[in-house]
Order: sequence, then C-alpha cells, then structure tokens
Amino acid sequence: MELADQIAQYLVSGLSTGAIYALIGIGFAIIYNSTDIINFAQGELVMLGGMFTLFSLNVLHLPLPLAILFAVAAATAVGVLFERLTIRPLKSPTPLALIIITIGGSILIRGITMMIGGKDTHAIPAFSGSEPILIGTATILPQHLWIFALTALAITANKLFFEYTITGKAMRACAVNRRAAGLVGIDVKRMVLFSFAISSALGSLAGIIVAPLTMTSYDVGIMLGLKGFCAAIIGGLSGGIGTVLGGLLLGVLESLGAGLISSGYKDAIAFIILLLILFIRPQGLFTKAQTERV
Amino acid sequence: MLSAYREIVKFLLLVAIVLLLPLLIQEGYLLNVMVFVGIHSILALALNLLLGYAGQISLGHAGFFGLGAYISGILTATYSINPWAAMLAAATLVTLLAFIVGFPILKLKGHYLAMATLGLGIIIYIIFNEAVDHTGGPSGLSGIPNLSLGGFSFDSDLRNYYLIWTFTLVAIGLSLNLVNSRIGRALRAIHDSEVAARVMGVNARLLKVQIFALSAGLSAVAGSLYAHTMTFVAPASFGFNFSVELVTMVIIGGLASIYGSLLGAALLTVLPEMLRAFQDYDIIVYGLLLIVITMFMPGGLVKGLPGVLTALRRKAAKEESGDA
Amino acid sequence: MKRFLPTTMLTFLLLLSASLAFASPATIKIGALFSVTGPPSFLGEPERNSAKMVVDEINAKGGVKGKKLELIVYDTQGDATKAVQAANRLIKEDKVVAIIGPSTTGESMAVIPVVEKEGIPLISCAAGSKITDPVKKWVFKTAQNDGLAVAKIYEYLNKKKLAKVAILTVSDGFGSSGREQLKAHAEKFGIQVVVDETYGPKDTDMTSQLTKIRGSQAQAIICWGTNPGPAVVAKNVKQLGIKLPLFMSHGVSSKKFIELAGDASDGIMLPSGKVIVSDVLPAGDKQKKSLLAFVKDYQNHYKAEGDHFGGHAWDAVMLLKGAVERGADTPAAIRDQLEKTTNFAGIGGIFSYSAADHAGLGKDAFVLVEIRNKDWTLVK
Amino acid sequence: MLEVRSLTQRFGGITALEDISFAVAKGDITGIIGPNGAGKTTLFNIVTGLYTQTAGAVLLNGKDISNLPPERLAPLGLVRTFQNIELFGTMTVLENVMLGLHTRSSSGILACMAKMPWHLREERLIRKQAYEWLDFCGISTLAEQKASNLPFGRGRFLEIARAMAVNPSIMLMDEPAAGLNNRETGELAALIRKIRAAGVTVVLVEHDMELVMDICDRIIVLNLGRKLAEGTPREIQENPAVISAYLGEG
Repeated sequence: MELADQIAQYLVSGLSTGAIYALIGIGFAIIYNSTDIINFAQGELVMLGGMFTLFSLNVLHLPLPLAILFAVAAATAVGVLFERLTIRPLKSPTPLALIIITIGGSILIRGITMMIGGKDTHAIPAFSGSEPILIGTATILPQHLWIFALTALAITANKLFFEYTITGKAMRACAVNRRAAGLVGIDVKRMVLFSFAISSALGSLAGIIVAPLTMTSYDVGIMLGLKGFCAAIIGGLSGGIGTVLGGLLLGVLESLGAGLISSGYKDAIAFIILLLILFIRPQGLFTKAQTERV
Repeated sequence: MLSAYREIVKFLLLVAIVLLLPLLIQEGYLLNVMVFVGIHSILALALNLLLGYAGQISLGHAGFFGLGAYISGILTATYSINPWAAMLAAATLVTLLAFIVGFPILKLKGHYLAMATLGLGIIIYIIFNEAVDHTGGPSGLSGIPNLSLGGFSFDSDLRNYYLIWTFTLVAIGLSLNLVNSRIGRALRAIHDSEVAARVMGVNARLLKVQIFALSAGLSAVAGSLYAHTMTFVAPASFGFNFSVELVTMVIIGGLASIYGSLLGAALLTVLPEMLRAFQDYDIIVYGLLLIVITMFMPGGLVKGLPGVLTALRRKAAKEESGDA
Repeated sequence: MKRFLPTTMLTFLLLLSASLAFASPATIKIGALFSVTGPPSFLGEPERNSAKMVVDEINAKGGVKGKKLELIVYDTQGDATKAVQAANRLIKEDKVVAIIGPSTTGESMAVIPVVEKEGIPLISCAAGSKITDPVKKWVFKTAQNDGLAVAKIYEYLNKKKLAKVAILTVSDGFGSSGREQLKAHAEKFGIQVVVDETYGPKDTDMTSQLTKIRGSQAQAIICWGTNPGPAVVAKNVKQLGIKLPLFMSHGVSSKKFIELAGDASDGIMLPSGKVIVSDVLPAGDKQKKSLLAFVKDYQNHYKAEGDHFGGHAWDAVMLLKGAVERGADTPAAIRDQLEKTTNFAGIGGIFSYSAADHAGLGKDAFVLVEIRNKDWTLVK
Repeated sequence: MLEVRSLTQRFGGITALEDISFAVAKGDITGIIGPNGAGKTTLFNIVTGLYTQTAGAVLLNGKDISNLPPERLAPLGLVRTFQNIELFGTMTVLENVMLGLHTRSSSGILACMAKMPWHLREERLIRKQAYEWLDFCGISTLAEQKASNLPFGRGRFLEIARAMAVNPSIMLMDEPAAGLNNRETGELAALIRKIRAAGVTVVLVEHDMELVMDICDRIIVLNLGRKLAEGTPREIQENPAVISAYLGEG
C-alpha cells in the first residue's frame, strides 16, 4: 500500500480518536470556565456514562435511547451530588484543595463502580452497526460519525447557552469574577452546581457514545480523562471550537506518531506536546494572548 | 532560643525512638514495614518541601523517585558500578534534570502546574516501560546489589532499617535546618504572598526551581535506597497512583510540617495493612480519606488532630458543666 | 507540633498491637499473593477465586493428612513494592510454609530475593520464563512459559508456509514478555518479524499500527495482549478490511474476548490452555478429568467461566497438596517434595518438576484453537 | 533620583495611564493623589516591576529599570508597601522583618541545610538587625507574635519595618494611612518623617489629604490616567483644575 494511503488512514483515524478527546475536553472546559476548577473526576463521569448505559441495557433491559437517557440522568446526579457533598462545603477552596478533592473523588467513584459493577470489561453495541465506511482509501466506523455529530452539537449548544441565555451569561460572569458576580445578585453556588450538572451530562454523554468503540469498564476513565484534558489545554480551555481543534490535533499527532515514529511512545508524544504547549503558549494554541495582570 | 532548644530535644527524641524501635518489634514483619516507612518518609519530606513550603504542587514525584531507582539499578545491575557511586549519580542527574525542566514548569501555577507535573511523571513512566533494553520493560529489572560498607552488606531487614533510617534522620535534620533558615523563610514568604516576597528581593522563580530540584534529588536518593533494598525495580511502582499517594502522605501529615511528613508516610504505608478487612475495596476508603482530610482537616493530622481533640474536650467540658 | 511525638508513638503502638497474629498448629498455612485489584486484576481475581475454591474443597474433604489448609491471600495491586511487603508479611508474621503467586512476572521477580533469602517455596502463577530460568532453589511456577504459546503459533505458520509476521503487543508485562518471546523464537522457526508495534493497555484505537502493518510485507498478524485491547484490534482489523490471518495470545482465551470482539472474533486463532476446550478434548487426554472438574466447580462457585489463569492457582494449590501428602510439612521439605513432582495432570498441563526444571511443562500444554461462530474449535 | 518618562499603560482596549512623566528628587517626600481610577496603583505596579508598561520608561538614579522584575529592584534600593498590606501571615513579626533582610544575606540551600558556620553568623546578624528595625518602627514588643494576628494598624507598621530592612534608597507607599485611626495616622506621619531623616526618599499614594498636605514636599495629581498637575502642597491646593476634578468626582 502506498504511503499516501497510509497517511490518509492515519489522518482519518487520528481525527476520529481526536473527536473523542475533544468531546471529553469540552466537559473540562465548561467547569473550568465557570468555576476555575479543573475537575480531575471528569474522566470518571465519562466512565459512568458507559457503565450506566451498560446497566440499563443489561439489567433494566431498556431500549438504547431510553438507556442513554437514564445513563445521562444518573451520571448527572452523581456529578451534582459530588459537587454538593465535597466542593460546596469547602471553606477555603484553594487550587490545591480542589485538585486533591477531585482526585479523591475520582478514586472514590472508580472504587464504588468497581465494587458494584466488577472489574470486567464490557462491550456495548454500536448505535448503527459496524460496517466500515470508506472515505477515499481510508475507513471509519459509523460510530465515529455519531461522535463527530455529537461534538458539533455540543459546541453549538454550548455556544448558544453561554452567549444567549441568562444562566449561561451568569455562569461566565462567575468565572471572570466570582465576588463581583455575587455582588450583582448572581447565585454563585447555584451556577457552580449548574456547571457541574452540565459537564457531568456532557461527560457521560461522551462516555456513552464512545463506549461502543472503547468498550467500558470501571477504569476506562483515567486515560480518556487525561487525554480529554490535554485536548482542553491545547485548546486553551475554551468551551468551543478551540478544544475541538485541540482534540483533533492531539488525535492526529498521536496517530501519526504511532504510525510513523513509534507506537510505544505515542502517549509520551501526546504529553510532550502538552508540556510544550504549557511552556510556550499556556493560553492554548487557538486563543489570543491576554495581558497578564497581577 | 528556647524554641531552638526544644527543636533539638524533639529531634533527639525521634533519634532515640528510631534507635530503640527494633528492640521493641524484634526482627519481623514490622521491621520490614518500617524500612518502607523510612523510604516513604524521605519522599514525603521531599514533596513537602515543594508542596508545603514553596506551595507548588507536583503530581509527578513518583517519576523522580523512579528515575533515582532506575538510574541506580541500571548502573549497578547492568554496568556493575559501585552502588554508592550509582546513588550519587542518580541524585545528581535527577537534580540537574529537575533544575532544567523546573524553569519552564514552575512558571505555571495551580491546575496548570498540576497538569504539567502529571504529564512529566507519565512521560517518565512510559520511558520505564518502553526502554526495554535498558529498564527491562514492564517486567522490571532484577539483580540490583545491596548497598555495602567495607564488606558489611545491608542485606537484612534490620541492617536496612538502620541504613534507611540514618538517611531519613539526616534528611529530616537537614530539612529542619533548611526551613528554619533564610531559605525557609523565603519559601514561606512566597507561599503567603509571592508579590511581597519578590518586592523584598526574593527571587521567587529561582528559589522555586531550586527547591523543585532539591525535592527531586532527594526523591532520587529515596529511589536509589529503594532499588538497593528491594534489589528489584518495576515501572508499576512509579506510576501516577504513587504520585497521588505521595501527595496524600503530605496532606494527611500536614503541609509545611516536617514531622507531619513522617506521620503521613507511616500512616499511608501501614494503611493497606489496616484496610485488609476491606479486601478489594480499600481504594474506596482511600479516596474517602483524601476528601475528608482535605475538607475537614486542611492542616493535616499533626495540626488537625490536636485541634479536633481540644474541640472535643471543650465540648465535653461544656456538656459536663451544663449537666451540673 | 508539640503533640507529634505522642501521636506518632500511639500510631506505632496501635499498629504493633493490631498486627499480632494468632497461630493455630492444626492447620497448614499457605500464603498467596495475587493482584486482585489494579491493572492485572484479570489474572489476580480468577487466581484468588480458584485458590479459595480448591482450598475449601480440600478442607471440606477433611484436609490433607488430617490437617486443614489455611489460605491467606494478600492483594498486590500489580505493584512490586506491595508484593514484597506482602511476601514479608506472609513469611514473618503469618509464618506460612509456602507462597502461591504473585500474578505477574514483575512481581514474581521482586519477591524472589525475599523467598530465596527466607527459604520459603514460591509457586509463581506468572508466565515469564526468567522466573525459573535459571533455576532458583525455592522458586517454581505453574503458568506455561510464553515461549510455548509462541511456538504453537509458529509451528502452525510453518505448516502454512507463512514466513513474515507483524507483531502487535501491549506495553505491559504480559505483552512485553510475549514480544520478547516472539522475537526470540522467530529465527528458530525461520520466521521473520517484519513489523514490531505496540499499543497501550488502555488504548481505544489501533488503526494506526494496523495501517502500518497493512502497508508491510507481513503475511500474518500476531497480537499479544489481554482484554480489552485485542478485541479492539480485532474490530480494527475488520474495519480496515485486512485479510491476513490474525493470531491472538492465550491472554484472551476466555469467552469474554468473544463477547467483546463480537463478529470480529470470527476466524481468529490463538494458543490456549486446554480449559476452554475441555469438553471437546479426546477421552484419552490425561488432563481431561482435572479440567472438567475445575470448569464445573468454578461455574458452580462463581457463576462464571473458569479460565486458565485461575487454573495456575488451582495447579499451585494441588501441587502443594501433593507435596504435603507425600509427608512434607516444613518449607524445606515441601520444596524438596515439590521438586519430585512427576506427571501431575493439572489445568495448565502435565507437571514434572526436577532439580533442573522448575517450570515443569512440555509444549503439549497448549492447543491451538480457532474461533468459529463465537465458539472454540480445535485446530488440528 | 526616580524618573518616569512618558509612561503609557493599556489593558486590552482600556488606557489606564497615558504619557505620564515626572521626577522625584532625592530626600523628598512626594505624594501622588487623584480620584479613584486615576491610575495611581497601576503607576506603582509599573514602577515596582509588577506590570510591564505599554510604552515609556522608568529610571532609577539614571538607570533604566523599566523591565526589571521586582526582585531585581530591591537590591537597587527600591521597595514598596501595599494598599491592603501584604504580610507573611504564617510567619512571626520578627521573621517578616528578617525576610526583608533577605538580600543582605547570601547562604545557599546547601549551606542552610548543613548549618555552615558562616550561615549561622549571618542569621545572628540578621536577627539583630531585624530587632533594630522593629525598634525603629516602635513595634519590637510584638516580635514573637504571628503576623496574621496583628491588628491592621500594627500590620501597617510591620510592613514599613520590613521594607526598611531592605535598606532602600527609595520607598513607595501605597495608601499607607488607609484603615488607620487618627492616632495611628499621626504616628505614621512621624514615622514617614523619620524614614526621610534616615536618608530614604519617599513616594506615597494617598487619599488622606490632611496627611498628604502635612508631610509632602511635592505632590503629583493624576486624573483618568493623565497627569493633571504637579507642585508644592500650596500650589496644588490652589490649582483650579485639581479642584474641579475633585469636586466633579464628589
């Protein structure tokens, strides 16, 4: 096979994996943008999406659409509960405390899932079959199209919500200046809760839609979460197109790295890119630099 | 001056406990646990200098620990270099490496810093796994010799106990000196108000990088000790989980508390033993502990417990007087 | 700060008192180190289950020579440090006479110096050949060497006159051992490894590696990993329309793999212990009795399919039982008796240990199976 | 001694300072006043190296210090205090002042860890000098207190003591009288004069007009990012532009 065909496949594979990262990254960005918190437990919500779907398919015997609804609702409940029980009562929410608490939360969620659901990996049926689709000489699966569609939907909805609704604007205000937002009558705590709800819902939806490809088990959240976070960082933690581009770029570089350089070091490549971006352009690749204020 | 005197007494008391403990617990399993408590204490101490005093988080310290272990292990097992020289080489190399990457990394703050150090740790971990020809890959590297001094080999638990605790005590002593010196003051100042510290002429950036390098170097020494005690290293011991475990030790023991690091390390090393009753689910207890301590005892056990005890006592006293 | 000393001392004392164990002389204590949680839990969990099951059974039948067996299992989480700590605890506190496990090669290598020094027999359940090669006085193992599985595949390839292979291995202990063996044995069989790729244990897409393989001269693909990676590989192979024969390792020889890979599993071949095909083995097979018993018991106990990983622990307990039955009750005597084991038909194969061989299995430990219609068939 | 040349600062689209120039003479007490939002604190932040200006330059004794970070300015003799006092709360009062002496000690990490003799000598010296500065500001009785436990007014004096410990040639004070009661403001005025007598040039941003008119030799008035006027207290009091700016605000 020609090198050009190979590269075409690397690109297509990279884009489809990248879309997964992007979708997960947006969840990080939403919480960060309205609360300044990096939720290290976000990956676990992705995992919960898959596990709850599995539960409702296999135990509750729901049809797929209902199963998805149930899973999103359940995962959102977990995210909201987590915020109410651990983040809100915090007296001094320093970045360190938040990092530790969300890490603790991720360990806890993972542990409980393992206790209840066991350690096995499970398959979830693809939404619309698994007959590969040909793009030129490269192939993707129907499930990838779902992912692309959901990603597009997510950033559009996100944009509309944050730009055009009162709640969305209020959430943005909280991120810019929490105290000022409080002073003008915005219920800051409510907004934090909202953002956890939204990102949990989105995270679990991402988890559900990628599960037919990645399969699901109690520990899929760690790596997916980290990659999603990389995507968000590359995109400058924007809730929109930046993170999507970040995810796609990460996916493509990983795929090219695995194909052309070394598959063993492909994750290392991803993290080296992350470090370089943090070092050189901590505001992300796709956002303009802001004047740093003390 | 009185407080300095008290510090010395406290330290000597610790030395006495360390010396006498083996008499109490005999040569047995606990002694082996204490060996690991010693190694973990050095690590917690190293991280506490960075996290507690300089206020900079690192989620990649297991990587430096691992680098120390692997450099020492490879130099001795593969190239038959004297273990002490290997330890020195490991400490020097890791300190240098941390110093170099420290400059760009410590420019970052908060979550970004956490993520960058996490990434660094993962990259190091991947190298352990992938550089199979040098590290032995995921199955590990065996055949690392014990440390020895003029024919006296540190090959039993008791000998290793004294060897490692000597290092631990020295590390504690040096750290105590450091935090009570101008450098320690400058670190605490950066933590309290970085802007004010800089205005007073403290080169915050350089100091942070230096402490980062020192912390990494100390972790590498712990790694080297680990390698020569275990005589075997494998990547799984140096992953992200262990980095989190180290942060937990520091937090549980108490940020900016030298003796707290000791307590945190001891607790977390023996915790798995105590959680045996929970079987597979100790991970849940562990996550819960992390959350609860951060939420309700942000000063850690050393600072938090006395506070909680006083509060309880006061409450009890109040109830008593209320009854009367 | 003032109260750190009382606090610290209190903690130590508490630990001290908590760790005093009681010994009862009427039992024979066996220690076990399994990675019940952590990444290698796919090994540790069935191993623990199987070991517990067989010990319970032995005790229910009155124990060994009138003595009950007591199994003490510690979870090592796949971490060498924890394995060594737990091994020390088993030896020095629980005073066991022998240890079963650990689950992975890395942990086994970490524990070996401890048991060698303390003089406690260890029956590792990990596959790495370096565990018993060179032979170590106190160390045995039940898991078949990965090299045997490799040989099964290579023999088949020779028969089909396929000489160029692409290997795709997972970057954990299981995969790296397989990769080492695949490369080491290739020359002997006249096989050339033309592509050598790896993937991460949690990777979700291997199309990049497979695309590279598709563009190479390879005539067959060998994937070495444990669930779920190989299932992703199987699906990706189908997605990319690759028609080369695909081989997996014994790491996925359970129904779980077929469930995960779904339709993509059809036509995949893999070397496997005989557990999964126990019912279709010829009646003359010496292992058949053990295998059928194991599969039936496991199904009854755990409502799950027993696999050959669990079989490693089952074999280890049975080997120990054999040694004790032959009169051994001290660690040293057990070691000596273990070494004298001959023709024990277990789950992993027929064991015959000797002073020169502590792995004890011949290459007939593996069979090559093919997945057809979501079930196993023997490849003759 | 301190010279500001055509300083301009923009944040995004907002111009905080535009073309500000002035000079501070050695030994003077100079006041910078102006309504809220005039850009006083921004000016201070640029001079002390916390912000980087958009255009213009800052010179100290003829040397361009525009792009130097704060930690490089302290050794050159330039220090500042903060509007909302920035103390090191977890440290004692004495340690706060000892930190001010950081640049006058030099032991490295290793020397500190090993307690080298020269390091110990240095520590003793620093401790002695720190006590002297506490005395200078009249708070030496508080030496062993934790800084976060000080009342606000004492904290202000501690901040000044700490700044004096740097051995500055010029001290910038950001609203030193803010939050002080009348008695403390009186003490502050005396202390500022004492500082000047010790040979330190003082520049202060202040809202308390009484204090400013009382102690300043020269006054610079900013309004909406521009320099409105400059002169002696008397000249400023009589300047119609200044009067209208203040009345307009009020």
